[in-house]
Amino acid sequence: MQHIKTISKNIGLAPIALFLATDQCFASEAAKLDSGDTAWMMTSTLLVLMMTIPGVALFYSGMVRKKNVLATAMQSFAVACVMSVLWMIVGYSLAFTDGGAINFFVGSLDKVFLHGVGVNSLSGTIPETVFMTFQMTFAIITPALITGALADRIKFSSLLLFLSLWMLLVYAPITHWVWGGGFLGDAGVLDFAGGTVVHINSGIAALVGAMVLGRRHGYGSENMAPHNLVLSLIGASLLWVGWFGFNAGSAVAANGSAGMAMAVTQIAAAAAAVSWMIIEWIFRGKPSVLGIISGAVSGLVAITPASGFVGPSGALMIGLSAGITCYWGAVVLKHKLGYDDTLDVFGVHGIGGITGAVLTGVFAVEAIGGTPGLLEGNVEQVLVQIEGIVATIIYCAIATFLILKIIGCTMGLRVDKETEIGGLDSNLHGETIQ
Amino acid sequence: MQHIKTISKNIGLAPIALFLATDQCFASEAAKLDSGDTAWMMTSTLLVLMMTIPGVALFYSGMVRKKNVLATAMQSFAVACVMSVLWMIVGYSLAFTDGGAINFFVGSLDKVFLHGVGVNSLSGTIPETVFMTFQMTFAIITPALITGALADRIKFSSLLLFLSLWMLLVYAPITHWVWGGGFLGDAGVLDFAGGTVVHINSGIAALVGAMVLGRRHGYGSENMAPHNLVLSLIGASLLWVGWFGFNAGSAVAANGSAGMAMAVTQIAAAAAAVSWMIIEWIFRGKPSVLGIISGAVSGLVAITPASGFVGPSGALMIGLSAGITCYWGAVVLKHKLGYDDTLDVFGVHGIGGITGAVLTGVFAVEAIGGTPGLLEGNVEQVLVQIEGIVATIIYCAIATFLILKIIGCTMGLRVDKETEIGGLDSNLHGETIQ
Amino acid sequence: MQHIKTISKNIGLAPIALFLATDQCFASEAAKLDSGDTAWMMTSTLLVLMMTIPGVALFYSGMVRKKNVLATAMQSFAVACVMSVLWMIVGYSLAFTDGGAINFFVGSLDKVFLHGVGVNSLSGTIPETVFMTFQMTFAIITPALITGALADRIKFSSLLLFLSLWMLLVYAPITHWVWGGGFLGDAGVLDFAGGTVVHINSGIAALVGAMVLGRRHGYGSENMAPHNLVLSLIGASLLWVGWFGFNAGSAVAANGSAGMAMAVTQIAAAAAAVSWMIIEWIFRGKPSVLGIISGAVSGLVAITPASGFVGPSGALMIGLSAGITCYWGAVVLKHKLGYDDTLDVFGVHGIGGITGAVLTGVFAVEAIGGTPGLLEGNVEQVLVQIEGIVATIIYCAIATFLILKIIGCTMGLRVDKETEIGGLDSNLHGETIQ
Amino acid sequence: MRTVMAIIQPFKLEEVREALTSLGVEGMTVSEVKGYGRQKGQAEIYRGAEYEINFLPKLKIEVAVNDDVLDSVIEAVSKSAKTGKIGDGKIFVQPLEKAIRIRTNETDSEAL
Amino acid sequence: MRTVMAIIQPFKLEEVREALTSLGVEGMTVSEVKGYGRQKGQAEIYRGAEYEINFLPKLKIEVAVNDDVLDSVIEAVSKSAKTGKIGDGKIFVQPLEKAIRIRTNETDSEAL
Amino acid sequence: MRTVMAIIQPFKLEEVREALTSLGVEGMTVSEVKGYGRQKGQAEIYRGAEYEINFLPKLKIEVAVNDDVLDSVIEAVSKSAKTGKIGDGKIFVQPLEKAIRIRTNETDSEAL
Ligand SMILES: Nc1ncnc2c1ncn2[C@@H]1O[C@H](COP(=O)(O)OP(=O)(O)O)[C@@H](O)[C@H]1O
Ligand SMILES: Nc1ncnc2c1ncn2[C@@H]1O[C@H](COP(=O)(O)OP(=O)(O)O)[C@@H](O)[C@H]1O
Ligand SMILES: Nc1ncnc2c1ncn2[C@@H]1O[C@H](COP(=O)(O)OP(=O)(O)O)[C@@H](O)[C@H]1O
Repeated sequence: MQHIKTISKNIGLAPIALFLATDQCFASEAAKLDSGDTAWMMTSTLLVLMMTIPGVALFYSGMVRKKNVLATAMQSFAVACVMSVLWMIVGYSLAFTDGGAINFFVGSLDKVFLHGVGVNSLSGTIPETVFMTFQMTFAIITPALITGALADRIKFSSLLLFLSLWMLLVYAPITHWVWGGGFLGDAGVLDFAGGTVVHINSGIAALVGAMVLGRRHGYGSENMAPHNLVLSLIGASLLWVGWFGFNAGSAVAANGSAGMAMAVTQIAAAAAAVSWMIIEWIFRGKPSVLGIISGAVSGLVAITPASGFVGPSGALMIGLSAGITCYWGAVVLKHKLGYDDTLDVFGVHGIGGITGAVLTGVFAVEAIGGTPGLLEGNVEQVLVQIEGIVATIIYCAIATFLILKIIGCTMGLRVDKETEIGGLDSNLHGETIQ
Repeated sequence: MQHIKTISKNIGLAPIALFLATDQCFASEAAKLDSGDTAWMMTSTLLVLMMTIPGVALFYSGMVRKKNVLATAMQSFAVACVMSVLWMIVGYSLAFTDGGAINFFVGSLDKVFLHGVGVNSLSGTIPETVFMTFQMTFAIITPALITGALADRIKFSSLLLFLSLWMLLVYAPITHWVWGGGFLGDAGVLDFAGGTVVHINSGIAALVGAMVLGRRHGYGSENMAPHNLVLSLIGASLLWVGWFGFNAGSAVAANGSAGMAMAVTQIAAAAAAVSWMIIEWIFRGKPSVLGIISGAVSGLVAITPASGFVGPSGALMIGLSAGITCYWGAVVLKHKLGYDDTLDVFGVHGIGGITGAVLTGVFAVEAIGGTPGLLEGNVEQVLVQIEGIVATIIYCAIATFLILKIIGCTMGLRVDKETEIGGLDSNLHGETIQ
Repeated sequence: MQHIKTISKNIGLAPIALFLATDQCFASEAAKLDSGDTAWMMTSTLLVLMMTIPGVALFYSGMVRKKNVLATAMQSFAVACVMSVLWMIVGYSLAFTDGGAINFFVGSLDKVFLHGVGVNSLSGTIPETVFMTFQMTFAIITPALITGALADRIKFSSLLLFLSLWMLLVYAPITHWVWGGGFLGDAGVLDFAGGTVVHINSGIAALVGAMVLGRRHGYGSENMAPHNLVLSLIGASLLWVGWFGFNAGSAVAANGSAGMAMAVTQIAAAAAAVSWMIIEWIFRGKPSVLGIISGAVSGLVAITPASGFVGPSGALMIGLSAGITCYWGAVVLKHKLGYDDTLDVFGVHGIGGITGAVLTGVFAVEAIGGTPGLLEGNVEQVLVQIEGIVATIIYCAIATFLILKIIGCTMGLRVDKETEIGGLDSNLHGETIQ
Repeated sequence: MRTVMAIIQPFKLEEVREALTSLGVEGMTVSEVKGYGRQKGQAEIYRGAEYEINFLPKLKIEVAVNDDVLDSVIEAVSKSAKTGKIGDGKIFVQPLEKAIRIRTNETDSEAL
Repeated sequence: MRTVMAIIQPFKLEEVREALTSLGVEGMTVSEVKGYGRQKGQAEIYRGAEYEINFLPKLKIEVAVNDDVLDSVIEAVSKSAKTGKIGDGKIFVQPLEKAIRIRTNETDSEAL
Repeated sequence: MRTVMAIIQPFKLEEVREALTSLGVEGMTVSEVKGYGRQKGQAEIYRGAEYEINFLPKLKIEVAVNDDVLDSVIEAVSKSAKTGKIGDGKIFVQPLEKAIRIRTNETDSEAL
């Protein structure tokens, strides 16, 4: 997604916001469709969709108890459907058009209902339809990730309303900040594929959500161990496989940058899985499936912002670190602070996203992504990265809190106790698994 | 698959039937391999295979009772294997060669055993081997879809024989009619990716099959609710993801047309899922997993013929409509008419296919696919679409009925009552799930 | 992977080992990135990763008893992580650099930690990062396959150590022999995608492992039937779908050779599944899910070395043969010889790999892959193929045996009896499925 | 009072339940069990090896009844569960000393 | 000695277990069962057709006890399992003639 | 007649079944249960939190027998199920008043 940068570098164009707004008016030299890039970006798009359905749906539903399996899977699936419609209607326009006077913050309504996105509109070397759909899949997975923190107790109707508002009021603006022409992109924040936009964002929303919602009944005393980690392992595997679309797809081309993004993604994921496994082996006495898959996802999260900027060795370090910080987030920090983040969305995506955003500033290699990092003497980049983190945390936390409180006061957020104990599957959806 | 049209438009060639028959004889200017198109079409091919195994296999086997899970999954898998072999031997030749005097109806035997399909044969800008395999995956999924109507009671041997004959005698000719140079393509029927060829066709065959076979024991009194909808949700998700290969792959290139097909596919699927969910929420009181995934598939079915011809707003309307008509087909119509279409193949693929075929004629946009629809003043297109629907229904219904009756009279169609009650898994395959 | 050959043919370059070693020093005419080839190779890379996670993980974990499900899935997942790290650190360098004086046997340490693999390094027409990651996925799946023979009784720690050593000491050298500039490639052994390197290699290691480890408690008396073949069917399907990346990806381009590899892969897999199903129907009385999926994998294994060299009819013959030989391997031979190869890794991958390697020499078509086979009068090719088989078997068997014995004498290989009877899931990983 | 415990073929449950409710029996408890007896399962063949299936799936029904309806309950179960083939199952009658309805603390015949 | 068999709501297990252990009962055996009774399940609607759910998930607890604690055990179960809503379940008491601890061959009250 | 109900370790089933058949006992019914007793499960650790596992998987075997073989049945079960470790389980003997074979209506000892 760092194509603002890459495109700028290659063809000297103004930020993509402007670019997109004008690409239908004149056929610039640069704007020629490349079938290889298009093939890769269509593939990347469907990979990122696969990350949510069935990826996140399985990753999460395998971790809950048997009475909430279908409800949990349904949340991801329904979120995918609702966000697609909203993105087509207004989300894409808010994130990826020029907002004029308020462009530092959000785009305009110029492309509501995809107005003007035609069969020949290009976005760089690929059809704009593909770019729009690729971005749609990001607007799907980010809210879908949040559901993990609210699992086992949120009302389905409230969840859909919450995440719809959240996508439009939190996700779309922050995307605009970083990739759509807004102030964080201008400030030079490096976020190749969404460490800030997707992971810190969803992680913070998850933390706020878990705290506003309160703990599950029986939390701390009842055994709430995952009912079937085979499902979660399938989910984690599809997340991993799909993440190549996420990261290498964010090059918006099938080129050397995409190739390096793919390699570092693989290395970081594997390294984080190994480091989590080892720590768990030491402290818990046994390596677990839950542990190794959580580790892999941690590595994938942490390499996300870095994937176009670092090399293999940086990726190895980022991965090893993320396995440790996220283990600490999910296993130590959570118990210390006492909130009930059901499936550790904050522990993995929040902590992992922050780890990755900071380390991108440390390990960035000029020869790879055009920007040097701390290790190459560019101290400032780390500060810019922290600026991006802090801005996102503040805005996301406040906005999420307000949306949840408003819904909580009107239609309510939690199911009643009997529904929670009896299980969401039969009570909310009238279905159970056998 | 509307590549006849697209290719014609781009390079002014005669229909592909002729094109394919001659492409090895002279190297035309146009016939140059494009690596990007080839990359996308190989990807599309494996995606459509993935739609059947494990897609349809899971979608269906999650919906049956625990005693028939393996048998149901096995049906899709075995169909995939048998159809591949038959397609290679004779199916491809029947569908995609020039049939001479009977070309309006079916092709010839010129390419049996893929005779003449060499490593350098091209089909447009891609290797003919890829085009042949891409088409093979369509010849796999269409019969596999039919199995859903016959589930829980058909003999495995009879099923394989029935679908083998059906693929050669019904699917191959109808494919030829629309894409191979036959009379429906000539008549101007719009079917980008197989609304008629795949979905109406399989839906009608399913309806006939369900009626010939009769209802399951206990139908209407016993609770036959799905045993594990997580499997079906994985299946539906993989169908969705794979459908980009189906629809955007039918552009037979990685271009703007493919990109638009991808975008409208995503929009229609999501819209149909949302509309089914809302209706069910209203009428049943609870939104279900079975409902939302059925809705998504309905939207995918309905956008199939339209995917190269309509824009985002048309896709939104087609999706919303399909969610409603297919809900009606699966939930209302079936009970009114009293047939036992086990997994609602007719309700979703038949009704959805008809909805999509008609609405393609309504929402087609000239600027996108070259043909205007009703909304752009081309009243006639709707009539042409209906011609395609009616021809398919009549031929498919009669031929399917005859094949089934002949098998029924000779080797029998249904398992005996004890096998049906005891379950197909242990009785037909000697295996059970724990 | 026969890109040595293909590239040589196209651009007249020396073997890729040399090519890779120098491609950063001068920009040769030929060394231009092709976006379509790159798109396809990135797709292929993630497909081959998907073959292991979740492919092999599910294929295997569905076949074991309920008490060992998670442990089995975890083995594949952990192997994927550990091998990735090792490949990045040293494996790639050992396999794909010029080893100087010992180049016939193994490469050098020139590229440890991927030293020198930059964002602009090319390997043919694709980034070297992509080639390296593609090869990494082969170095993942090969050890992962071996786990199937050791399932239900090996210690997790010993397994990881064994496979780490095995990958570095057995897999990397043999890969170098065939594709990295070593003696088997020089001798003219045809192995397009890894019939020898991956399948014979893992099959022999599996056989040795099963014999060194000894039989499971209760083997032969207790019913050890698969607990849930739906998982295995998903796994087999994803293996099949991913195998297009494996075979057509081994063309290292999106071209006619890749297209033909795709077609023959599909045909052979389907044919082998059908032939296994028929034999089982005859001898066991019922066709089983376990049978048909084993058959499909057999066909995929056997076509692997042949996929760039044979045509559709050759593929049909190879598939039909592999279904028979592997059935015999898994069902007859194993019982005769009495070893306990838990999930028939030798029966399917060993026997299937040998079948394929020999038949490649029989059915190779000069017009397709540049080398004629026995049927075209080239008797010698079969002998060359057998040379490759024998060399691999001897080296792999001895080295595997030694590694296992050393581990067995130091840290031990098997869990204790109580752990084995109680199940690996709870005892080794502290988790169970419900 | 007596406890009637019946081991039946799984697919007979609905018939047995209907036979019992038509007698006015308003409660029963059912569990899934595995039965070993004269009826032998089909041998399972897996990868060429054959395994005897000794334990077959059955349902166990437990009904607490008053002594006056005991005989008619036995007869009802017996008739409705019968197929005449080996493996139909058994009915066992055991003494029951006390029954309590948890919700109301009613005891004995009022609790049934 | 007596066998106390209680059919309870699944989510009451922990409370019942605690009530029993606080009485000094150190062992019990629990099984998952389906109960038919006055409590009716929500009708399940599937593809527009409605099915009555007759059998609801319950747990069966079996505890072998000495006669001297029988009454307090009954009371403990009864109190801890009660919600006051239909479907709370039943307690059945049956005679127990002999109990043996397999490990030690201890019998009767020493075996409990 | 008596009903012998034994709670055993799951992996002992085959041994117990063989011991019983060698006595001529031709039928039995087995269910999966969870046992609470002196034997404690390993604590499960999940995401850093530790949970005690109170209920462990056991099998319950029910065999209806004639009084003359009662003692040998008890002994057979007791011997074959023993490992000598905590958690081996219990044997409970209850009176059985009547037994009926559904298929034939044979009663009592003929029904066993
Ligand atoms: N002595 C017994 N004690 C307990 N259960 C028994 C006994 N004998 C048979 N059963 C149960 O009854 C079922 C049916 O018995 P079986 O001998 O197979 O057929 P039938 O009842 O027709 O003689 C068995 O599967 C088992 O569950
Ligand atoms: N006569 C009976 N014999 C055996 N079990 C019974 C009997 N009556 C009820 N039960 C069990 O008790 C449970 C609760 O009974 P129900 O009538 O629903 O509510 P309540 O106990 O509040 O009257 C039932 O689900 C069933 O498992
Ligand atoms: N009083 C009891 N009533 C019913 N079942 C019991 C009782 N005590 C023990 N059990 C069953 O016996 C099993 C073994 O008991 P436990 O105390 O763990 O070991 P041991 O039998 O060696 O003393 C328990 O898991 C439980 O199922």
